[in-house]
Amino acid sequence: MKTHQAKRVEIIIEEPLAGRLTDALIEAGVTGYTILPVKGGSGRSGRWSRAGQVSRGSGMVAVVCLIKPERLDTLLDAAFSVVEKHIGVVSITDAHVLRAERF
Amino acid sequence: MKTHQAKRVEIIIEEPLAGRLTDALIEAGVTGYTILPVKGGSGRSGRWSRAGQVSRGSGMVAVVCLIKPERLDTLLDAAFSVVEKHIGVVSITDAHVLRAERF
Amino acid sequence: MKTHQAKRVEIIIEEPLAGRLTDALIEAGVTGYTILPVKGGSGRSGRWSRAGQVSRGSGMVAVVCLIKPERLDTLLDAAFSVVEKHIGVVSITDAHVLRAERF
Amino acid sequence: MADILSLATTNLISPIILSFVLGLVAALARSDLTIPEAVAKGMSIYLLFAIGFKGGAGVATHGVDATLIATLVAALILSFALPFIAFALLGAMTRLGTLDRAAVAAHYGSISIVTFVAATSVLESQGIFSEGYMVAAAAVMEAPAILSALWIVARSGAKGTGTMDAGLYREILLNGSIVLLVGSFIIGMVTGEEGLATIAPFIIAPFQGVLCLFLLDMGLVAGRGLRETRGEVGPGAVVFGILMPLIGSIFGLAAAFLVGLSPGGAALLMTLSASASYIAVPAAMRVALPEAKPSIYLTLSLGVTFPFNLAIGIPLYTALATALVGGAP
Amino acid sequence: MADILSLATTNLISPIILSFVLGLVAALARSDLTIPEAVAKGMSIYLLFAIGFKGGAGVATHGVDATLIATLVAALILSFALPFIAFALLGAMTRLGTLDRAAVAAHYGSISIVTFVAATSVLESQGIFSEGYMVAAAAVMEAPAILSALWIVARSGAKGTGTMDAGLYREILLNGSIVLLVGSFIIGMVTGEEGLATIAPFIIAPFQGVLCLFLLDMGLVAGRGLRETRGEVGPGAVVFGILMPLIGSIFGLAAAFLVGLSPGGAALLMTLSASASYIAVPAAMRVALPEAKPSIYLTLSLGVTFPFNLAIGIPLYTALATALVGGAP
Amino acid sequence: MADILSLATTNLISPIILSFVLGLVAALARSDLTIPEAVAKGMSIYLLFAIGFKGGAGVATHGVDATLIATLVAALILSFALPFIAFALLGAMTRLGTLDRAAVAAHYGSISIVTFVAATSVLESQGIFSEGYMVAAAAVMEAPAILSALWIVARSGAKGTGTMDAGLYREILLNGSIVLLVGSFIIGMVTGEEGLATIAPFIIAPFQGVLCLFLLDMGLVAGRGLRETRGEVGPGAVVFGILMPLIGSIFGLAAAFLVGLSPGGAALLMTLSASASYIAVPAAMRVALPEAKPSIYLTLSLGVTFPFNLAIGIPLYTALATALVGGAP
Ligand SMILES: Nc1ncnc2c1ncn2[C@@H]1O[C@H](COP(=O)(O)O)[C@@H](O)[C@H]1O
Ligand SMILES: Nc1ncnc2c1ncn2[C@@H]1O[C@H](COP(=O)(O)O)[C@@H](O)[C@H]1O
Ligand SMILES: Nc1ncnc2c1ncn2[C@@H]1O[C@H](COP(=O)(O)O)[C@@H](O)[C@H]1O
Ligand code: NA
Ligand code: NA
Ligand code: NA
Repeated sequence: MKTHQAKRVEIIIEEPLAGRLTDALIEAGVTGYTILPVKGGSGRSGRWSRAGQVSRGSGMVAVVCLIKPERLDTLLDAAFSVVEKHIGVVSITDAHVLRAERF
Repeated sequence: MKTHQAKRVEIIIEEPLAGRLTDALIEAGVTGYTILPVKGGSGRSGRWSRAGQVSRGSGMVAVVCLIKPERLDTLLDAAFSVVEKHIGVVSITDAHVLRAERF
Repeated sequence: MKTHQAKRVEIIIEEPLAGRLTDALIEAGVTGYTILPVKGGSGRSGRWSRAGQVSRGSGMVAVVCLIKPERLDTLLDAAFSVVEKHIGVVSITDAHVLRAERF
Repeated sequence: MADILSLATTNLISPIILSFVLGLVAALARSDLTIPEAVAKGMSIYLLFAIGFKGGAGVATHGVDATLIATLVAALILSFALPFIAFALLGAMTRLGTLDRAAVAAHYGSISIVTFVAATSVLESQGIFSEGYMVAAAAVMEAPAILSALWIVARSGAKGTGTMDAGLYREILLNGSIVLLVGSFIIGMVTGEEGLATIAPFIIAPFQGVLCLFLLDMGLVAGRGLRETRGEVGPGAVVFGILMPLIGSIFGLAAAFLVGLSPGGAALLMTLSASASYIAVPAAMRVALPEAKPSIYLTLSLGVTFPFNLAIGIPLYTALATALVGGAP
Repeated sequence: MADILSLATTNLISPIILSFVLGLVAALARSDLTIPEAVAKGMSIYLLFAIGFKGGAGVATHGVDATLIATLVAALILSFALPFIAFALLGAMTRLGTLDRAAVAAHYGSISIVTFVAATSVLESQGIFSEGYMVAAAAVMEAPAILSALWIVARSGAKGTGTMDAGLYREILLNGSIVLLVGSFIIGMVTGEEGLATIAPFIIAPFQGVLCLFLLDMGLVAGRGLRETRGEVGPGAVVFGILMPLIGSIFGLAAAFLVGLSPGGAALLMTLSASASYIAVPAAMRVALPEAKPSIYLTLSLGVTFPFNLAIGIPLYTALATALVGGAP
Repeated sequence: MADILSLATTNLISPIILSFVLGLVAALARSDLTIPEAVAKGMSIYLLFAIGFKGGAGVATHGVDATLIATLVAALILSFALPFIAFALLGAMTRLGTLDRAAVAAHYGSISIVTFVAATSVLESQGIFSEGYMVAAAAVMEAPAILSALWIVARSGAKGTGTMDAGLYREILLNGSIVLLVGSFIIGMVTGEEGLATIAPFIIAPFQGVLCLFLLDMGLVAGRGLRETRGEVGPGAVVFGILMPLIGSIFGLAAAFLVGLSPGGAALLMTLSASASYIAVPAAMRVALPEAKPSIYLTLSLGVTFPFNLAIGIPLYTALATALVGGAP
């Protein structure tokens, strides 16, 4: 089956900022993204878990975005502008996709 | 630690079709898969979120499948037959796995 | 935007063991990880789903860990010591990250 | 007429309706108020279980009416027939393609259980009797409309007829809400008054309150849906979303008349015919008619017809049924 | 005997049992009906909190019986001892390996709190008194069986003895359901009748109804489990799943007799001894005996013994206890 | 004084407080007891809806007092003003940086709705009247403190002033809990006694019980938070977490006096002033002051001030208010 080069960008970011991040992604010309829930984690700012939490304040989500390789830099700039001062992790992986016209 | 080449296939697909997809994967000889929940996303068919939803109709899941590289084509054919007319995104990444006998 | 080489390790493991795994990771010098919920899956030990489950006994989680490439082996050893006799899948992907100082 | 208006007004300022409005307004104002998916599903399971059980216990108390079978047959026919009317009407009133028209038609032939629940609440608050087995009629009406819609598509020869596989039939017929409704109806029938007494503090006392929170959630979901729908639903379609329930309700009224239902039963059959699915049918459409646009059928069903029925339809149907379907309960 | 039968029949057509049957049937018919995990967990927290609190308030009202300590000690011994019987029985009746037998044995030494809850409901509906501190006995019986099973494995020298680390001891003893049960028991004891009065509309009135939905969920989970188990559980094991609770209940009866429990208390101790864990022990087994197959112990506990106890065991134990353990409460 | 002590003691052994303690102890002992996020959120939605509705229905019954507007204005001023006091106090008592001090100050100017709910429960249990519109005062006090804190930061010229964009204003003002509280308050006011009667079995009868489980969850979250905080909160900050509510409550008392609230209303305004946010403000801080450390403000708000208010503050404020704010209701 024919596949096409793409980049898979995964941004783990605080939930209260997710809306700002996705708005920035859309503005940067991203055609789609998917948000996965996160149960908990650990980093320099300590360990956390969503269990029993009522506030949106504590907790993160994972935003996954598949894009054409040539759009990567625009996306990263957009993402970085939001993530910069905030807690968050951005990773990029080489990927292949079916149906390239979608990305 | 010794690792083995593998492919990581991630299929983001509408929840009502997840059962058909995994049946097709199993039929195609896949030995295992994992289904992750999805909170929301955006694509050509607009933005959506699972928040407050009662119907299984709206919403997607992510199916992650690790396989031996030589099985990739069979898997993609199987996945494509289900995803084809439907909303869904298929991506493939090169990966390494521990305990190759499992895949 | 400048990115840095990293490894993305994804460990799908039974929930009752997640605490032991993350303790082992921290001990192995990992600076952070993120835990994603899992809805269901299938493997050699059959098909399962979290739907309606009360017990923590059945069900898995996905632990995602981004690390500097040179730390991979220590991490895999730590992970393997926990996963060894248990149900679980470990995969490694080449990745790039922003803000390398975090990993 | 004055009666209908006063009924409508009382209805409009009920906690139930106002909760829906609150959700709608919050979503349109882009508040971050949300009810977790699991809680929303939990509430819908509660409502289905409670309404099914109460219906069954009602049948156990009042005995199985001679009209039970006739009502179920009428319900079956209504659900099969209404999609054809809806499909034709959409052809006349909108420019939607065959697939979208068929998908919308399936929704209007099927039913919305929460609209039904709201109607039973209105009847109860007015002390109007209704047959317990109307719950069974609701269950019967969930699925047939889907088959009619798929038949319409197959006949039209439209491409993309989806995969009408055996799995889909099972999914449609053994869909969670049908199974829960029918199951709890049978449990209510078997355990009767005595069973009801055991769990009444759970399924009767807090029912109205749970319904409020559930409608708050539906308002939120409907409001978010309306915000995301950017002009895909034209004015013709919106008018359809109001006209079709009225037409449906007339067919429901006629059927109730033929079958010999009580005024309350007639009001419920009108409500069922007038309501449009938003749980079971959308999921079936994603599998069977994937090319049909969810933004169209969900907006019409949840954003137009549901609030119309809630605010105006139910009091109207109740008033018509009690006025026209004479006779003491 | 006629008594037992009539009791069993009344029991069989209670909303609780029928809800379990509904779930089982729905799952076996492959309906997509599911209760969200969060809702199921929420219900189990509610049930544990309510049953613990009521037990504690009962103790506050009736005073601490002289038999309290004796009962807890008896419970402890039962939980430690029953796994040995179960392990031996499995050796005689099945071809399961050491690890699987030990894991199953741990489940049968421990208890199923929802079986206990169902038994208290039956007692209440029949107006039979039972000691409030039976809840504490339930909590006491959760963990010791696990230690017995691990000891059996260690002694047998089977490989894969898992990691019996310090963490595991803490996990077993401070497991959520034990902590919640004991904690709410103490709160109930401290706040007494007055505290109970404040929250009775929450923990007493809707209790039976929540139990119905919880059993619906257990039916769904059990049914799905049975469907996935492809013949790993042979007929010998199934017979064990029915024989073992009977044996356990006899030990429970003897202990109740020795300790001097009321008939109701005896019925509950029999039920505890007869029931098999499906929440705490499975999680512990995944850590301590990872090579033991969940499909075996879960199928037996949830798919065989739980429904057996629910439908036949509880009325049987109640009838035996009231017949044999004479004396006014 | 003896009065306060006896009140405090009764309060301390209420199911509500003990549930919180149970959660705290379970978390500190590292039990795996957890309440699912969705269930916790569902309970908080229930509490907000119920308290708002009851407040609104109370206003509908007792009529709109002349003091309503004055109370809301007083609440507004308190919420704007208290952060300045908190900020100065933190400067004197701790070595925290500007950003952390400002973030903490925002929490103490805002309110904790569950503390408010607990206070209304205490008042109700003692038969003390309070104005229904105190709920509206609570809603009014949620947001202004955030603006004060951001203004303090902006003035101080501290780097990292975050993105105080238009989106943030909307998020703060249309934050889910404010919208739900105000919305249900209005629904309660519009539907009045009659509306309340319909849903009382849902929002009144089980209220105390749900509050227990919610406080159990808060205890768990607070306990886990305390465990993760490794010494970032020094003794000075802890003392602040006890002193600040006392200071806040005095301002609240003065305002209640000026406005002419009833003793019960005064106790509630004191409680609001004394309480610290842990839902709305933390989320806003993550966006607006990302460099401020959550471990500091969450530990103080949830781990120190919340339990202090629950155990000691509320009975104290109630005793003071009833002693000092004379006059029959
Ligand atoms: N190396 C990492 N790999 C995966 N997730 C991470 C990593 N570092 C941080 N995270 C996630 O990002 C959150 C915040 O990280 P931090 O800013 O380091 O406290 C953590 O709680 C994790 O969920
Ligand atoms: N480029 C993408 N990257 C990640 N997820 C995507 C992407 N495009 C679409 N999706 C996901 O697939 C869903 C349907 O996409 P679409 O068919 O384009 O509307 C979206 O709502 C997203 O959850
Ligand atoms: N090849 C695979 N790809 C993705 N997930 C897998 C794979 N194999 C197993 N898993 C996950 O690991 C769980 C246990 O696998 P197993 O030990 O093979 O039964 C499965 O239920 C899946 O969630
Ligand atoms: Na209809
Ligand atoms: Na047992
Ligand atoms: Na305050």
